[in-house]
Amino acid sequence: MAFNRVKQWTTFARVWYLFDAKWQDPIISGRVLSKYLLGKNKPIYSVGSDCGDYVVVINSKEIALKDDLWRTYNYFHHTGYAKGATYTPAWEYHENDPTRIIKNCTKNALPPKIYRNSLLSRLLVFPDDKVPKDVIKNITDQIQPSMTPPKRLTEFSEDEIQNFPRLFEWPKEFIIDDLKGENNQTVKII
Amino acid sequence: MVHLTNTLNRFGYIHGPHRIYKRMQVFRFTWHYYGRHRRCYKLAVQRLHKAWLHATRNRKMKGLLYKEIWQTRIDAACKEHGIKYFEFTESLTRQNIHLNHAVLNDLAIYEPRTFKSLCNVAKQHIVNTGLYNLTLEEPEGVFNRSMFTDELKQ
Amino acid sequence: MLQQWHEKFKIRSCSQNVPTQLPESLKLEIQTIQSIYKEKVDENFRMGFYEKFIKDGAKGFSLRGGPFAKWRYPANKVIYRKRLVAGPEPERPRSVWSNWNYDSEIYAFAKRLNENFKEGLLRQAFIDPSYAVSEKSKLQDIGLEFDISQNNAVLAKEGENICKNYIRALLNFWYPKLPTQGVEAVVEFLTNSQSMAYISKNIGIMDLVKTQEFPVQNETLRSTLFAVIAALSQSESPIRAHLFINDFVVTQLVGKDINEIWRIENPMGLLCDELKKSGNKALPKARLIWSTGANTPTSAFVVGLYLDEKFLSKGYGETAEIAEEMAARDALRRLFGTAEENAPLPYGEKARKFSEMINSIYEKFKNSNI
Amino acid sequence: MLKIAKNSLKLSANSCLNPIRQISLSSALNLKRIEKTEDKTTNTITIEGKYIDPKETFGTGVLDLTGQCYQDTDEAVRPCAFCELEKRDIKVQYTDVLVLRQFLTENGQILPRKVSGLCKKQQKKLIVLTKQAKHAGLILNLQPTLLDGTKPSADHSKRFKYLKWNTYFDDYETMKRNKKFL
Repeated sequence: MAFNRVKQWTTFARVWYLFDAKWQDPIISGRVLSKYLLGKNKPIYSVGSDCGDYVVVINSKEIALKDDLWRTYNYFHHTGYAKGATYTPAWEYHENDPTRIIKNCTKNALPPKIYRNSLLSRLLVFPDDKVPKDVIKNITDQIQPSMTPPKRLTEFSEDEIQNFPRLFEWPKEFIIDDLKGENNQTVKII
Repeated sequence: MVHLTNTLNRFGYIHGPHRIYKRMQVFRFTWHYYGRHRRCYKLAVQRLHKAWLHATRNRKMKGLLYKEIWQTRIDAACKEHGIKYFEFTESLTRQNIHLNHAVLNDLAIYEPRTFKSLCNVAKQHIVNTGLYNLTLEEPEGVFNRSMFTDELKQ
Repeated sequence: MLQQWHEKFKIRSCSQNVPTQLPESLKLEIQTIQSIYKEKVDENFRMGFYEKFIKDGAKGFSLRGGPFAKWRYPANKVIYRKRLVAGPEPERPRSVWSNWNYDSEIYAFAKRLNENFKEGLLRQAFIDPSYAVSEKSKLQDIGLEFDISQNNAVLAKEGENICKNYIRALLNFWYPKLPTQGVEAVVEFLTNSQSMAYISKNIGIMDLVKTQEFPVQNETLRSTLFAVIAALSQSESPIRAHLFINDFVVTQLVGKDINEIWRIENPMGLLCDELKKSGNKALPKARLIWSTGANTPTSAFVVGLYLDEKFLSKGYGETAEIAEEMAARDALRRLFGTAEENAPLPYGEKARKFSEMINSIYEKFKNSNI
Repeated sequence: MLKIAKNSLKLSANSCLNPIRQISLSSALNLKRIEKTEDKTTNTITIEGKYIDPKETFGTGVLDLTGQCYQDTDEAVRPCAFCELEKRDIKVQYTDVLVLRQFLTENGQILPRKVSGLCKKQQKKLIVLTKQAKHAGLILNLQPTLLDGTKPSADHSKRFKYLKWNTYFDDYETMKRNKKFL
């Protein structure tokens, strides 16, 4: 039945997803990506059938960690020999290889089963936008980012800043220089 | 050493069916076990009873396992239409649409359009009654397959 | 020693397609082995329990005891080994058994099908031309006469006509847009020897038909079924024959897809002709709707066909070409009304309602063909 | 990003019906700066306080957030900007950089309450928000000049080890509920 053969082929085809990890928390996005790798985003999901998808993560250099985790969160590794324990803080871990944090988070989110490594092989992570051409050709869909990236003050244009309404009125007859700090600098408000 | 069994046995010979038939009843169930558990009666019968033990327990668990699989599938299907599993089932039950998970699961797989209309029904109900605050519209900057495919409208 | 013999028969003993007539060489071989088999036992060769059992027979064991008696288990093992050695039963015609009465079987055949045939016509339908010839030569030796014309050749031809025309009418009614090429494909599929033989075997024609050769070939089964249909339409009324065809022959379409039966070679070409025929000038344009994993071996493409910016059909496939071809087939499917969403053919009670209309169309086909 | 301009300011619950002016039109020339000008010919240095037009330094007119209740009291009690916003359920977060900027000096120092007119509770919130914004690297151009007079670069990738990478925080209310502060 050519129609059924082809229809079945497409339903079970592996879909390639793109995920922009800019300003996304790796832990939360790890849980989301693991769903796609397992194939839990498809109504035809079943545990045995390997109906997972491919996920291509870009901008993994610009992931965002909560509060002060870059400094406080440590990645533990032990060589097995005496004094082999090492604690690398998250920022150093990220500096060594920007793709490892998000890979580690998806690994933790996946069930600790034998097929986990084969699933992880379907996760391609790139530190920035530069993705090889043949990978781009495969991508067909996008995973919705959960966090909207904030804008820095430097990224705002001049007139945007000017047009923004002011929230308070200066006190009457106030001399701006009274704001001088103790060490007598002149305080300029831009 | 004196072999007494033959002498004693002459009078007390037990007539009855061959011992093999009782054992074949067991081997019927253990033909696919591993190694001697498949052939030797003493081991086979132990493994068989343990298997039956598991069977009775799993008979109850089977319902739960199916419910779990159905939940993930319905959740996946709902997410494609922008609604979560919990909101979907909650609003269906409140609208007195008593479709159980088995039926919803089949609809999700084999009748995608029916399931889509069911999702719309649920969404409309949620919006009307203000059950949950649904983020219905697509976030900007995300385009997906449904934006391209032109379904045949007939 | 025994292992070696068992090896020799392993292929034969458990393979399905056992040759019904044992070839001469093999038959000879079995006799020799059975004879050796016996000698071994006479030499009082310590062969294991069942050899001793054959030599002594059931002596020493009381034959009492029900199905599970102690002696029965080894006995069963012995019988099993003998069956292995002897091989399966050869195939024989049903009429060889003693409880076979041809007249009652003919009567039962009619009653089974819940039809009332004319006796003579039905008997004639079951006589194959090859049988008539051989019967004539046999009876001539004894001096009796046997007229050749008593065979079902004429009936078979007429039955074939009725059957084919009725199916054409049926398809014309249910799938008006299906072109004649498609109708012919389906008719050929329904009335080819393979499916007709399947039907006649299951109605019991294979045992009733009088032919010279055994086992009965599909061709003869097909012609006898046509003959039976013709006999039915002559003895009762053509409408009964139509209902018979509808219930037995056309039901082979259940679960089958007409687009699969009618294999179109060049779907895009056919599609363009159909569109040109139906009047619009524009040619369908193929557009890639979406594709995933284009560079990977498990790639999937979805191509849509658009007729001046209006969606026509959608096709899937591993490569863009396959997807485009499937899209063309899908478009054809939708044009001819045999698409997925169309209801299948009704049978049984539902089909009865439409039988008059179909019969009227049948008249048209009957006149045109003869 | 806070969308004040977009969502319409609803009438606060307790106010009666007369309309409130959204934006004050006339700019009150009430801010002064000390100007020192030397005049070589007459060999005199004049020091005088000159009015600054707030518009060219601080942007468009001030949002009139005064609720109705303030109108009747005679002495002008300045409204607390953040409290008024919360009444219109607009909760300021650390990512609302254009709002925070108004309460900071060019060196990134927080304006005192007598200037910004915030109440004590909101001022504390403002302190926390500015810390978060600075830590997240959203307001890098508001940094004090170094001793050698140069301004630290506003580029986040040149920052110190762990500050280089992006960080984010929960919104202020959940952090307060969870008793987590920077």
